Amino acid sequence: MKLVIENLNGERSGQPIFSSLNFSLEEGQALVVTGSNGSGKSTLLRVIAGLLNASDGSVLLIDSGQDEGVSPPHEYMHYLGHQNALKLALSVEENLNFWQEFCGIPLIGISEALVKVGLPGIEHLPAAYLSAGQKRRVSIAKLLVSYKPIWVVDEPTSALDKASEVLFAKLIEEHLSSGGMVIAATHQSLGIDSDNNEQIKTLNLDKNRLSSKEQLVD
Amino acid sequence: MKLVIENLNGERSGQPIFSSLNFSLEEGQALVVTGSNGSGKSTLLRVIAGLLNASDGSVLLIDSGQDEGVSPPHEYMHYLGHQNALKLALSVEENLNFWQEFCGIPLIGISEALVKVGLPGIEHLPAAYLSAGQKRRVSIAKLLVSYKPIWVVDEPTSALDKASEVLFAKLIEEHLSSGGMVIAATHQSLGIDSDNNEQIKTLNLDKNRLSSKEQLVD
Amino acid sequence: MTDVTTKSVGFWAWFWDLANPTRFLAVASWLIPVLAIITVTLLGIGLYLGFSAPQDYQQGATVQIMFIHVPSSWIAMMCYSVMSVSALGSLVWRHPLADVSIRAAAPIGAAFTFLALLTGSLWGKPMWGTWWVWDARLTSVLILFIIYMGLIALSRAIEEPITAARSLAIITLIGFINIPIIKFSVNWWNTLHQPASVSRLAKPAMDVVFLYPLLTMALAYTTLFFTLHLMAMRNEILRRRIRSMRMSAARRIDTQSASQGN
Amino acid sequence: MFGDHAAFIIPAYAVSILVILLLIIWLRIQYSNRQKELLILEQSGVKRRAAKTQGENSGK
Amino acid sequence: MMSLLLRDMRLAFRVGGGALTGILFFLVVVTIVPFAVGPDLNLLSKIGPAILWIAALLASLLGLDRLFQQDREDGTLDVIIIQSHSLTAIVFIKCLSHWLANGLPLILATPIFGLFMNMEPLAIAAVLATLIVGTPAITFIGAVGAAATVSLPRGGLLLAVLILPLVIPVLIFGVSATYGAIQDPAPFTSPFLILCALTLFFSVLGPITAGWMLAQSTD
Amino acid sequence: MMSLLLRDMRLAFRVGGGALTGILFFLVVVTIVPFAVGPDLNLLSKIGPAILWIAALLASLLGLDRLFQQDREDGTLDVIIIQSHSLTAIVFIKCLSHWLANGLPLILATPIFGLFMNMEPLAIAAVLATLIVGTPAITFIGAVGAAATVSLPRGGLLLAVLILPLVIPVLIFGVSATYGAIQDPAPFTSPFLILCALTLFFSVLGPITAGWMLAQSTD
Ligand code: HEM
Ligand SMILES: Nc1ncnc2c1ncn2[C@@H]1O[C@H](COP(=O)(O)OP(=O)(O)OP(=O)(O)O)[C@@H](O)[C@H]1O
Ligand SMILES: Nc1ncnc2c1ncn2[C@@H]1O[C@H](COP(=O)(O)OP(=O)(O)OP(=O)(O)O)[C@@H](O)[C@H]1O
Ligand SMILES: [Mg+2]
Ligand SMILES: [Mg+2]
Repeated sequence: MKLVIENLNGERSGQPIFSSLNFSLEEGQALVVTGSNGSGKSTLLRVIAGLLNASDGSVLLIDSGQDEGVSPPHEYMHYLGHQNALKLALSVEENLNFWQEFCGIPLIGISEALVKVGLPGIEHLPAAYLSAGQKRRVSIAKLLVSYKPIWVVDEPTSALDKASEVLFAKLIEEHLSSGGMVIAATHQSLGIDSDNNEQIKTLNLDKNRLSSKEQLVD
Repeated sequence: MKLVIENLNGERSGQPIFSSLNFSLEEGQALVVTGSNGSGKSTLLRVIAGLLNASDGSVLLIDSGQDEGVSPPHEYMHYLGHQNALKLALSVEENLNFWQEFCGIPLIGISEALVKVGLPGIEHLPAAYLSAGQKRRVSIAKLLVSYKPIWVVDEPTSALDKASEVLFAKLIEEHLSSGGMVIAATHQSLGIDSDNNEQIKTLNLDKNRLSSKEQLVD
Repeated sequence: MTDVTTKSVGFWAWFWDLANPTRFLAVASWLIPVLAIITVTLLGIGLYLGFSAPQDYQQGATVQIMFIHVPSSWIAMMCYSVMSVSALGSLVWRHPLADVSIRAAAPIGAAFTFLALLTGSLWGKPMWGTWWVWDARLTSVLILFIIYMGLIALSRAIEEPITAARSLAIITLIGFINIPIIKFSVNWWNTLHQPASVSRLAKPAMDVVFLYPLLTMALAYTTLFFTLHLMAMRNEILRRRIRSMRMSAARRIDTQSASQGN
Repeated sequence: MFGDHAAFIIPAYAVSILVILLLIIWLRIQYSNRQKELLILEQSGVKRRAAKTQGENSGK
Repeated sequence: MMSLLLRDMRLAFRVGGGALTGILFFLVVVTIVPFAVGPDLNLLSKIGPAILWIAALLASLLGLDRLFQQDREDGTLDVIIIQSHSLTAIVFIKCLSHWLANGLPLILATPIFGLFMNMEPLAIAAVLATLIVGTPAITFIGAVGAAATVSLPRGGLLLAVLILPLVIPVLIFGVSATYGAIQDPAPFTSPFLILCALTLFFSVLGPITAGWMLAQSTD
Repeated sequence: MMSLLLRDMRLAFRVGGGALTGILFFLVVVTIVPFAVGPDLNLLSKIGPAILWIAALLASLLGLDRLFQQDREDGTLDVIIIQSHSLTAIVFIKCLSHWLANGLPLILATPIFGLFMNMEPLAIAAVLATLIVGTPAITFIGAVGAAATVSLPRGGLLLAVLILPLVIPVLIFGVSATYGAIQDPAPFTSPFLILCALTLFFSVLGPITAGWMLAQSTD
């Protein structure tokens, strides 16, 4: 599987935000999008996830062996935005259960996922009772309970403490090493660059061009 | 002016979160509250701001010269929580204007404040059109447009880029040097420890005890 | 004089002691069976007396409905009074059992109000020729029912016990104005419904063949109410205990994992 | 026994008994559910707070 | 899909917005009418069907504007849009669960309210039938308004303006079918059939339009 | 305080659909009732005042549940609570702006609807007067319900149920003052004065209670 982005242009209410982006991600590769506030990270992620229309260009997901893109690519993605997409009135378990069933392809159990994000045993708490960082961690657990090859995550580590950041970096590495792809917008480093250098590309939107430690398919 | 916190205990729906906190802040001093997710930082800040009842203990603001506490202390505070308290349907200017008038004691003009947070010229945009970090910066501008001696800020730098973090650190220093006080909960350093060492106390809630680089009133 | 005060101090001390849930559960565990036995006995006597009563010359056999209609109506009002006193206790004295009491009583009160409405309607059809009229007594009981349901919905909707307690107590107190309206509506407005004929202290305007079974049934319903209320309070206390155990479990694990992480 | 009013008296008694019985059953079921949950919690090693005397449902 | 239905219904029943309160609200409206028009049983039984229809309309409109808004505010809508093949189906399911949780319990309680209004059994049956057939149309129409509100940050006013001309025909045919069943000269079958047709029509058109608007709404 | 009033009104006209939704709902009710009661103009003008009062009552309840909720969700309520001496004053101002934006336009539209209902000029004037005096009371009472349900995602219906026992007296006196003005034996002045008294009473008690509850609601 391969995600190919060709000549992508994004705009917000008529204003061009980024233009002519070209890159591609193979299985096991990650793209880290950086840039100052308002540089268009979230806009790019939303265009890739199909939540905003590109003003030009295309996002293609190409299955190995096939020639044409799978359509629509966003059905193969998990999207985690600035919001957590949790219902505060429901318990943590009910929330995760819903997302597991709704997204299909269940992967691991709810309690197992909660252990992985460092919150074992909170299944029965209503989501309203969690602290900001705990909520964020539950919404990360959402990515784990059902399988999608591509994770599109927008500042996933906001509100997380140091220990959880490390946990999350490990989760991303696991996902990559199992053949997934990750596109992350972030202000902090994700804490994985050093280990897995080859596979991490970075895109700085302030310069609106692609720079990476390895050569890119362009 | 002096903020004295004596034997403060906080709870969430019957569960004790922290107990017997004692510290005091003089003019020009700041308290940085750290701790892992769910350790009770937000709870502490909300108790100090009078949004939650303490289960025991007291928060006193003592005016220089006087003996008794000014009451209620929270009228001397700006509170910036996890939420931005902006109305998305109104423009940035309308939002800030409202807060300036509502809080009283106007300090600097709206456009001046926006320059200070690095967003000059966005007065007329509806708040809905801002990126996550830009919204946060507007809500920081809220602290600047009217004067309150004490700032109680909960993860103020979440969603901010590196440059804005530096800007914000400068704003805090200015506020401190003009005799204000700051209580901040944060996972990252605020970027001011090194410069202004003596005046910054830290409180790690994971250990639920006060540790500081200078000796504390206890 | 002194005797009385020490006694009442003793009572208050005991009453506050009940605030300890463990103590309350212990008391409830023997009080509930005792009350249940008394209730069954009284119900047996009341039903026997009731069914052996002669037919009323005016109302015929439908007077039988009175033996369940009037007690249900009384309990419906008494239950609300209990809740209002509890609401005061919660707001003024902050007695911890008071919130529990309000929340536990609401469904029971709703059930008895429903029975009052239903038996009243079943009595009204033969007596007045219609199931329902919009007279003051009937309407105010209907409003009582709505208030009960509203309180139930509110207490279910707010999960957090402390916030829920405040709202519940206030709204309960607001709704209390309805109780005197129910009680005195028949005197204030000229309506179809029967004015008080039992509770006129000096001389009840009712024959003893009807009065005795009615009073016995009323007593039985009262003990029934308290039995049910105690059971419901016990459930509510356990529910809160479980809730706080779950929360502390979550927190404990959380702090553990945090300290491991560091 | 009830004359021509049986159609009203019998439903009145029947529904009263039914509602009260349902109430009792509902309370019993709640009770045993709570007991079961407590048992599970205690088996999984959760203990109640030491400060039992203050009461976990204190109205503060 | 099923999971969405279940979750929405669970939310409706959990937070006190659902069945119970819908019925209660109905009861409130029915209770205050005699206070206003007076306890004249004849008059009440005459305007009864209209009151019941208005109360049902109101109860189904209340809360409808938040059909998508809450999901949007907490980020759920984004994920739902990404994960699903067809937004039309999503809207349809959401309407269905809204109707099941808010409309249906209320309709099932109509007979009791009919007794309060001193209505004939026939009139009660007629109201019941027309409500069951008619109220889904209101939900489907409302969904379009709700989607419009979500997509336009300043579209609140639009909701009402948009759906009003569509809702009024439903109401008119509903009420006139009811009276057709009771009063002799007026026909029952034809307005009732038109009502069915309206519901079918909007159950297709509503979700398609609303789904399309939702897809445009993300920003 | 003034700034809060202005901001709330601005928001109401900008996003809320406040003003217009109320009027539109009013319009729906007034359109439907003639269908229900048939072309009997006499009956229509007889129940006209009652219908207008019910419609106004329901319309003023429409958006009331969101009085504090939105402010709570975006964090505004926290800051408002911290910054203000008196929550009572805050609640009062918020009620006032809600009434100005939602209640008043609707009342000003009454004369037109009165004509639809075939009402006499005198009756229309009476409805107008009693509505102006009476509807603020409903808003103030509703504020208590809104504060009680502030943390509930869909408090709307519940709100209406909770405040019912307080709203009914307002309705009773409002309607009876109106009929007092039209029909001869019935008095106008005394129910009208009681209505004024109710409004004054609730304009004090409502904000105090609601303010107290809001202060308790933060978590
Ligand atoms: C749905 C209809 C009815 C409702 C909601 C209703 C409600 C009540 C209430 C609340 C009471 C207690 C009042 C008090 O203690 O002051 C009561 C008492 C009573 N009701 Fe009804 N009632 C209804 C129909 C009827 C009918 C049809 C009859 C008989 C013709 C009836 C006969 C009585 C009698 C005899 C009492 C006892 C009065 C006394 O001695 O204090 N009720 N009812
Ligand atoms: N509204 C609430 N009701 C009940 N319990 C809560 C509530 N909010 C938080 N808690 C609990 O209180 C504890 C402290 O939460 P708090 O929000 O103060 O943490 P925090 O230090 O701010 O964490 P974070 O870094 O994630 O923001 C947590 O264990 C949380 O589960
Ligand atoms: N809903 C919107 N409507 C119109 N313009 C918008 C909208 N959201 C964002 N913008 C504008 O688009 C630009 C890019 O915003 P975007 O949210 O993509 O930034 P970002 O890189 O994610 O910033 P941050 O780091 O603050 O999250 C910004 O200049 C912003 O003003
Ligand atoms: Mg962003
Ligand atoms: Mg926090």
